[in-house]
Formats: sequence, C-alpha cells, structure tokens
Amino acid sequence: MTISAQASSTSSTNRAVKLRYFAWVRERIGISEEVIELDEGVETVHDLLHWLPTRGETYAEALKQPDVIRVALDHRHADHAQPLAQASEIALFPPMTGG
Amino acid sequence: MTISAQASSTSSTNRAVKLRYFAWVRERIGISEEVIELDEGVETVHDLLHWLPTRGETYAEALKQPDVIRVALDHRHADHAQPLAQASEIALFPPMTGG
Amino acid sequence: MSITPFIRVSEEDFHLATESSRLTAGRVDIGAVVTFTGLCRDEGGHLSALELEHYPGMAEEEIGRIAKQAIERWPLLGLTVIHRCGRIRPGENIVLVAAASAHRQAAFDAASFLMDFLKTSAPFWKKEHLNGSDGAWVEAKQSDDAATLRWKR
Amino acid sequence: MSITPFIRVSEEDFHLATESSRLTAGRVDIGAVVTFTGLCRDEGGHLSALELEHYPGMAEEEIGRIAKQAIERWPLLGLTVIHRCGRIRPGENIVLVAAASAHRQAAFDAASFLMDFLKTSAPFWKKEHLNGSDGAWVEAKQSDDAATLRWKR
Repeated sequence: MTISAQASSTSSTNRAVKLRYFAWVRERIGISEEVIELDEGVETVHDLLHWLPTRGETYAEALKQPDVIRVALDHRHADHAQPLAQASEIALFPPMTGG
Repeated sequence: MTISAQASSTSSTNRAVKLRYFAWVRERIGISEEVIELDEGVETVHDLLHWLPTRGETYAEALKQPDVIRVALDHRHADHAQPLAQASEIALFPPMTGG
Repeated sequence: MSITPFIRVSEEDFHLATESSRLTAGRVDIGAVVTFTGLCRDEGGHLSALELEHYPGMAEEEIGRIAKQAIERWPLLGLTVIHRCGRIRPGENIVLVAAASAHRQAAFDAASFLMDFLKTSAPFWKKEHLNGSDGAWVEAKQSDDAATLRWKR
Repeated sequence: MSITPFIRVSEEDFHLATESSRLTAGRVDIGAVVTFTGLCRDEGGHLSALELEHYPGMAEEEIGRIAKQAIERWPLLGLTVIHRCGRIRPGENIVLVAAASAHRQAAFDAASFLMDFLKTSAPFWKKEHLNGSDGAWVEAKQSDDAATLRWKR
C-alpha cells in the first residue's frame, strides 16, 4: 500500500461507512445494518442510491425506485443532491409514517 | 277591566316579563332579577334598552352605553333589532368573558 | 348517527384522565383525541382569585348549541365541554374541551372552534380579584371576536 | 430563557394525567394546555395490531429538532412529546403531544405543528397486521405532506 493510497482512504472515497436500513428497505435488502467501503466517485446521496444496486439483487430490488427512498446522514435528513461528506452513519428508509 | 284590556295584556304590550341581569349590569342595577310590566311600544331589544333607563338612576347608569349590552331572549342571544315577541325571560349582560 | 356531547357547568373540578377515558374507553375507532385545558393564571402574582359568574340554564344550552355546530361540521366520535363557575384560584382548572375523531385535523379544529365560541358566546363573566383591591370585571377582547370570525364560512 | 422539551421514545405506555401534571404542577403562569393523543384504530375490525419501527437515536434527535422549532416559533411554557414503538393493539396509545402556554392559540398551534411534523419527518414506520394476513407497511399520505407545508413561512 503506497502513501498516496493511504491518503485517499481518509478522503471521501474508499472510506468505510455504516449503512442502516429501515422498514421495507431493511426487509428487501435482508439486513438491518452493515459496514461497507464506498467506491470512488460515490460522493452524493444520489450516487449512493445508484451505486448500491450494483452490489446485488436484494439492493436492486429495494432501491428500484430511488426517488422514494429517504436518506439520513448521521441522523439528519438529507436530500438526494447532498454530498455524503464525512457522514459515518448513512440510513436508507421509506417515507415516514409515524405520529 | 274590559274584555279588550284583557286581550291586550296577552299581546306584546303591557305584559309581564322576567328580567335577569349579570356581571356589572347586575351590580350597577343592584338586583339580579325582577318581574316587570313592559310599557306599550317596547317591542324590540333596542326599545327595551332605551326604556329601562327611564325607570331610575341605577338603570340609567347600568345602560348608559346601550350598544355594548348583550341581550338574551329565553336563553338565546338576540341582536338589538330583534322583537321581544313572546319572550318570557329577558337577560341583559356585558360581553362574555368565559372560556 | 350523531353523537351526544357531554356538557357540564359546575363548581366541581375536572380530571383530564377521567374525561379522556369517558371518550375513548372500550373503543377502537378513535384515532385522535385533542384536549384543551384552560387554567387560572396569577398574572405575575397580582391575581388572588377569579370569580366566574354564569347564567344557569342558558350557559348549558348555549354550550350545547356550539357543540351541535361542531358535531355537524366535523366527523367527531366524542365531545366533552366542562366549564367551571364560582371562585377559582391561580393554577386551578377553568375549562376543558375534549374532542375525539378518527383523524387528527377534525379533533384539533373542533376543539379550537369550541374554545373560540365559548369565549365569545357562552354566558360566563370573569371577575379578577387582585391582591389588595376589589374585584374588577375582565373586559372582552377584540382578539377573541376576531378568532371567532375565522370559522365563518 | 428557552424551555427544555420532555421527549421520550419507548414501548412504555403514557398517561395523560401524569404528562399534564408534569407541565402544570406547581405553576401559576400557564393559561392553556393542549394535548393530542394518537390512538391505534382497528380499521373496522380488520387490524389486529400495529408494529412501530423506529430509528433509535435519530428518532429522539429529530423530535428534538421539531420541538426546538416549535419553541422558537411560539411562546411555550412547556412541551412534551412521547412516541411509542413496538407492537400496539387497537385502542392503545401511539403518540402524545402536550403544549402549555399563557394563551390558547400558541398551545393549539404548537401541538398541531408538532403532530404534522412528527408524521412527515420523525423516523417511524407503521406496519399493519391485518387479521389473517401478513403485515403490510403503511404508505405515507400526501395529505400529511400538505398539512406540513401550511407551516412554511
């Protein structure tokens, strides 16, 4: 591993994040949370929602309508244009139905 | 007493009504209720509010601003143009401040 | 199939839990209960007590007419209005409105409507007993009349 | 001098009398308390239970952010939000919002605002268990989004 590769692992690419899934997103993906390394180029919420389906059938099925998926970065709602920045916990879920 | 006088006592003039007073109207008139005979010609709420002050100082004082006085005929709010009709209980009071 | 409101005017205090249970106990069709409790404030320490005069008979009937309007206007499953009279001290309850419905907006709107009309049309009058002085009648507020007007269709 | 809201997310039930007392006990400056209780309906006998999933941590934080907005917007003297999670049967409580203020309109508006935003932004999801079938996730309602929009200034 070169010095430059180590440097890039602390930037916004190739870094490890915790993903959490709720409600039918959780059921379709089949797990409630996991830690993954984001590919280079996955910089925004939109990027993430279009990259995750490449990881397998269950992801593709859960996220086939990316527009309806809500995302939270470190416990705060984020819109799809928002950069993931240094978020360490990213949650994906359907529109809320509490209250 | 003639037959015609008896007939007129059941019409809208010279008939007995119970008057009730509340809050500062009651305090200023000095009594909470009384039964009085209405003069001929006292046909509407407006007539009543302008006739009562002729009965004495306390009435004149209580009703010196007739526009602010609210009136209920048989437990129902009435506006000043309304005929007293056959109301048997007429209440006079200031604007309500409950709730 | 119209509901019958529970209406009480008395010196007696009320209890939120009792009144809420009166509306919901044993039911599985109610999705929302909104309660409004009006309490006596001490006006920054100046007020020693409120005296609430009312017109017996008309008070209950007028509240009944306001309640009937609310029941005709919103799909309510229960409605309670309790107004106290007599002497009330700071911190004590004055009035309770509780509205139950399948959905939240009807319950909120009905309770708010009831309070606006209670203020401007139910025959109650408040006298404030301030510390070290005789009582003074509370004046009606224009803001209460304005609040009532927003319900006119 | 801002108030601190009382916020709780748990499986535990709540009690209206307890929560109302938490806001008003020993106080003489509160003139109005509005409570909203959301209950589980049986949908005409079809529903056997609701399952309420939530995002622990974010749920409390998001409710806290909504409560903060309400506290900044209205002159509140107390605010409580309790949201249950887990399995809830018809007739049981789901959510409570209680708002205290000197005057009625602030208490009504804050409670209504809180409920609209809880519905659309607090991370909770309802699954309906219908009699004789597997659970189905409740779909978000456009009417809830519309209700939220009316608070945008």
